[in-house]
Amino acid sequence: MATWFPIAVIIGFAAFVVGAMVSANRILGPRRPSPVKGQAFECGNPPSGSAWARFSVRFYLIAILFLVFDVEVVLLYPWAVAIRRFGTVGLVDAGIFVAVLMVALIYAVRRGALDPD
Amino acid sequence: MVNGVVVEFPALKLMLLLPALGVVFNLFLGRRAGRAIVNVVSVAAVVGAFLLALWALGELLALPAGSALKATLWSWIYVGPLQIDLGLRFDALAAVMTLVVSGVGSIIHLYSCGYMGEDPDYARFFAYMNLFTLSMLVLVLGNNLLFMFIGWEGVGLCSYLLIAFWYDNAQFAYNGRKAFVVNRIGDAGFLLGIFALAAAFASRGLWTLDFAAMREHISLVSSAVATMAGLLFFLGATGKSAQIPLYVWLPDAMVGPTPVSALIHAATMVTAGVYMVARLGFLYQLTPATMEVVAAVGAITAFFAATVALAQSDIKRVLAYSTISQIGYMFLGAGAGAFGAAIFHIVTHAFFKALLFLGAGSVMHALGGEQDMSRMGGLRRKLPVTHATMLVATLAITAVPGFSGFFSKDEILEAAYVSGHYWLWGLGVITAGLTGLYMFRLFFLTFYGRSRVEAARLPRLHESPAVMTIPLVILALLSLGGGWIGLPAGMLWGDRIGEFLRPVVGQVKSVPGLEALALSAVASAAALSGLVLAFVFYVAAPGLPERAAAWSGALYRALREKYYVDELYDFLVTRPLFFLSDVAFDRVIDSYAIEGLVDGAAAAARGGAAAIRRVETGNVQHYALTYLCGALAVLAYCLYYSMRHG
Amino acid sequence: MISGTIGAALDASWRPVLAPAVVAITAMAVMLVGSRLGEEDSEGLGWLTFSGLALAALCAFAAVGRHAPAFAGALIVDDYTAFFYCLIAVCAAMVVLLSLDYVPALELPSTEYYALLLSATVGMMLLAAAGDLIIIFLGLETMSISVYVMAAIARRDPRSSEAGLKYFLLGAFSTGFLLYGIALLYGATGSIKLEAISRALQSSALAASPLVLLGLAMMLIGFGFKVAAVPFHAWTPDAYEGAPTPVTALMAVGVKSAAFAGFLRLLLVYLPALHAQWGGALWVLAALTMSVGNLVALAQNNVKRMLAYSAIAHAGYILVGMTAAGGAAGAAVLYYLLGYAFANLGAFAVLVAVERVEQPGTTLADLGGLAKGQPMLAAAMALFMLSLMGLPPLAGFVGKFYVFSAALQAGYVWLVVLAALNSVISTYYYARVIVAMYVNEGAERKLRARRPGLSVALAVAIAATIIIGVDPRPYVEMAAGAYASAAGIARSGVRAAFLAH
Amino acid sequence: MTPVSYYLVLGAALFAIGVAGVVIRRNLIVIFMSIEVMLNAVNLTLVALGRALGSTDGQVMVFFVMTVGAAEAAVGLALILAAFRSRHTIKADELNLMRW
Repeated sequence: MATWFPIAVIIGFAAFVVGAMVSANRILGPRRPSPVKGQAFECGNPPSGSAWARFSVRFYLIAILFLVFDVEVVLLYPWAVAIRRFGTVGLVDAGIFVAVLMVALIYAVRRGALDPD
Repeated sequence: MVNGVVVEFPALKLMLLLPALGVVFNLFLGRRAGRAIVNVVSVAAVVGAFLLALWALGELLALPAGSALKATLWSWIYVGPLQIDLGLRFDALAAVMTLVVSGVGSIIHLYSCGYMGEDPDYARFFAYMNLFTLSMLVLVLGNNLLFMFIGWEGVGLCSYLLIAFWYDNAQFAYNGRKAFVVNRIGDAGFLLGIFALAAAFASRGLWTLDFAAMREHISLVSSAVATMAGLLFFLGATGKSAQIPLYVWLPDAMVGPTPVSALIHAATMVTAGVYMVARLGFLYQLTPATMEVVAAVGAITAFFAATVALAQSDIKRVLAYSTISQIGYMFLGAGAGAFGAAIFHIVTHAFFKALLFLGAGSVMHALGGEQDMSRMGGLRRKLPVTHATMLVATLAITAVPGFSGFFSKDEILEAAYVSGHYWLWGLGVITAGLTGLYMFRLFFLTFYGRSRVEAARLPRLHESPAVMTIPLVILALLSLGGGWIGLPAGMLWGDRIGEFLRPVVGQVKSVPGLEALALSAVASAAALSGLVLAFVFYVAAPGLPERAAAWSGALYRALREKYYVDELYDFLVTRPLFFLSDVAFDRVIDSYAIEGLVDGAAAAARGGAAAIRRVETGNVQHYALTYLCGALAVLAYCLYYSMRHG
Repeated sequence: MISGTIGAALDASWRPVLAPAVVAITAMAVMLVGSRLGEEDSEGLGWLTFSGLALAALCAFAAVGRHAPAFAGALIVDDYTAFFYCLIAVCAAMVVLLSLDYVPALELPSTEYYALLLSATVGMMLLAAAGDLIIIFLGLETMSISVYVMAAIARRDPRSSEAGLKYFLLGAFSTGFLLYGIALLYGATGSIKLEAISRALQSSALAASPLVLLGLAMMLIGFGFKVAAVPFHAWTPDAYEGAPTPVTALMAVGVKSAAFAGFLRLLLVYLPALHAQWGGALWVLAALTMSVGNLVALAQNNVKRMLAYSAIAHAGYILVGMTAAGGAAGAAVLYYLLGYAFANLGAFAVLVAVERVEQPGTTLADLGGLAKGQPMLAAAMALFMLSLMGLPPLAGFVGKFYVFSAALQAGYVWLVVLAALNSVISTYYYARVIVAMYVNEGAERKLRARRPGLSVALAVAIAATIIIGVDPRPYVEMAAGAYASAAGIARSGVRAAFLAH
Repeated sequence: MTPVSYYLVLGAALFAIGVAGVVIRRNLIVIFMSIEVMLNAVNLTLVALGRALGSTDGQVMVFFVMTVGAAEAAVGLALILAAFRSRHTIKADELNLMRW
């Protein structure tokens, strides 16, 4: 236990220093906000445009599709673990599940969600 | 109780079917069929119902006293062991009402053919009128409370639609709202009364809402429940029959077409409350206290409405208040135990009040829709038939001996006196005097004196066509002779209608002949003095009313403004309800209160435009916060529960 | 050999889910066909959807007459399930009829629209058949997620996307509560099967445990959102107003029926042991829901928004029935839902017919003079309003009568008095619609040419509203039978409590 | 071994944080993330309870919650995107076309 004590002291001291510096800044520093100070820092240039840069919606679409299909596959893991216990019926059931996912995939492809630009 | 028999009589169904067919035809084919065919179909439907009613009456009279005819449409609702059939029952009480509804209804339908002669929307009008007749027949023929309630709601709906027929929007927005709110309060009373009565019977193992069965087993109901149920039903009756405190809608209803006022707001629907009380007479007789309430409300309403009628200048409004007053008489009779007399007064009142309205309609028709009596006068030569028939009606409502109103009103007042309600009897007698005064005021202002008709309208003044005057004449004959079916007991053929109704509504005590004569004499004297006073005021010395009004000052103003009751109700009931809806729930709770919670009291206090801008809702987070508050409340409840019971 | 096994498996386990399976397969078919066809043939897709739903309604009868758990208790198959399968399929089919000319008129993406409609229907059916907590959750979410998107599907109308987003945010929020309730209930009783939970709660010690209470409360909150009970109702008006009208109809009728199906089964059938706990909370919810719904509805000028508050108020009446609990109440609620569904579908059908393409959303002023220009439409709308108002002898009145009598029999006198007063208030705003149509003047309006589908939907709604009310006996028997089957009590048991013999 | 109640308390705290986030934060994306926090709080609770009870039902449930959560995320982000496109804002309090 004793060996841990210095470390605790150091952690405590570090926390104190950080806390003191942050709060000293708050207490001592003058705060006169102005629009210029509020601007985003762009290496001295006036910032132009919104911080909300426009990405192509395609990125978003593919990300969403990935997310959904990825997570659906989660449901196959428990089945895979117990595959022998479920036998044929389980195989059929899993086949149906995958078939349903396939329908979604076909739909996505036909709608052009996966087309490269 | 007299032992009658109950006989199956399927033609009763036909009585409902005819107006129903009329509704369907007028609603869907009416416009294509053209005016003539619509007129024939709608009148024929009601006349057919009337003929069927006569046939049924013949059958009924052939059976021993206390019998009834019945027919079952189908079984409707089952709750527990409770089975409710849509069944019809034609006993003496229903017979009288059916004849009045279909008989007077036929005459008014006929009159409407002339009155609505120029209206482009005639098919819709007659569809509503037939629907009304149908509902009214259901109301009086229904053999159980729930079926009666169907009719009750149906007549209310038709009344609403027909009042609205000629409204312009702004007026409707206000008056329609009032009529509706007031009537629904009454309906809630009726419905709760049904629940109370059904529950009371059910708790004693009897599952029924059938009138005959309830009547037979009424002793199962404790007097406390009977009082409560009786008062609830009476609340319903005050709504439909325009009694204190729910009378305010009736005068406003007068903007509807005049035949509507005659049929619905004079002859039939507004008397439904009296019919209901008479039908449930067995319930009311259990509890003297309820009877006292009925009698007192009736007498006070009669007096109150008569005083208001004195100062109105709109001809239809005078008639509306007079209707309220006359129905007050009916409730006085019912409260005094004389249900038969109340029903008798319904009959005679249907005759003379329908006539008065139709006569007023004829005057308005001649004057291009003028309703203000200060712009009438001297019309007796231009409108001879209207004048003569109106005179009969006015004499009848004033209860001049020999006219129909005399016999029925006399019976009511006698019953009030005999049952020991001396104060109410006194009030009734005074009201009889007031009745003479305000009715002859109306009559003289309209037909006598200097003509105050606008010059532009004079050349076109004409008597109404025959299709309108013939109904007037028929009704005048009925107003003249209709009372003779209920002569005082022992005179000539005696009280025929009373005897006919007795097995259903029960017997009342009567007084020895001489005393009865004295009572009649007092009432008649009061009525006649009202008549004479009106003559002095409005014919002999026309300057007098002005001076009297000036002299009485505030009282006159109060009368003219109907004691400011409308304003009071608006302030007390209608506005708070809408304020609650509009402001409290919608704006404040949904936004303001939550806004305050979110941003603290400071934001709320900022006031002014900023506050209004900030009091925006539709903010999804406010919704989430409402949700959270609800969730916390439910959790708190569960915590509380587990602490109490855990 | 293999085919035999599969055949047996099909017979044993597929029969109960035949109806939702048919709907799901139709959904996939719509996705495949629709993505191939493009947008021109939206009506063909509509009829494909319709026939799938009609087939599903027929398949619902495959579940009648048995009371058996299926898929190891995940689903329960009985008359109750069949009743709701059928009701939901019919509602969805009616919504398709409303959509047939609405979807092309608003240029909604028809493939997605119909596919989502079908997947929402699958969710509703699963919710009605749910036998364990997982299926409750899955059914609810399948339904909800589909409806979120449907509400927002009119991309050109900013109100539509706002409606969808609001509905989604609050819906997901409430899902959190429901799920937490599920977790707690599972933790307390050690099972996710409703049957087992019900058995475990027979012991009074467990029934009083705070974990159970908290779980119950959270589930009340979650379901309270779905049935739009006050104070969990705030999303309703916005979502109803902004969504395309047929979607609003689906929300008001399908979502609500399904949510009540699950809620009713959970509370009345499986948690009657906790009635002392949830009865009080439900009492307050019912009272609040009726009163707020009706009062706020008074001030609405937008008809869809008014119908939203009306739907809240009706949820209140149904909650009155649920508060009463017991066989009579269960049957009454089922009957009520039946009458409510058709009157509402009809009302929305009229709105669809009246709505203008360029400016969706109908105010009372827009209905002005409808009686002159379109007497049939106006008469139909009046009929639906009268039924919702509870005017005898229409379905709405009989339903209220049953629900209120059940509550009275259970001794909830004051709640019934409040309900009666509320139905008095409600007449006012329904009457305003009638007045607007019959009394007020309105500019002559050119309506879209009405396709036969919408007329059929209207005719069905009219007929159902009248027939179910005028001759309620067969439908009441159906409702009583369905509830009895779910509650596992002898059919005659509920009959005795409810029906005369 | 850590007692199950620790996990339950942690789950409850996370849930509360999520709820607070939904009510307080104005950015729609953050609101949505808060909802995800709520769901994951429940997941934690479910896993802990499942382990404590020795049944797999809890874990199975978590699988479903995750998949449904993913679907919800997809739909939610799409809806936020759609709203942003038509209104150019992702502030919750600026979505107020419909009210009263």
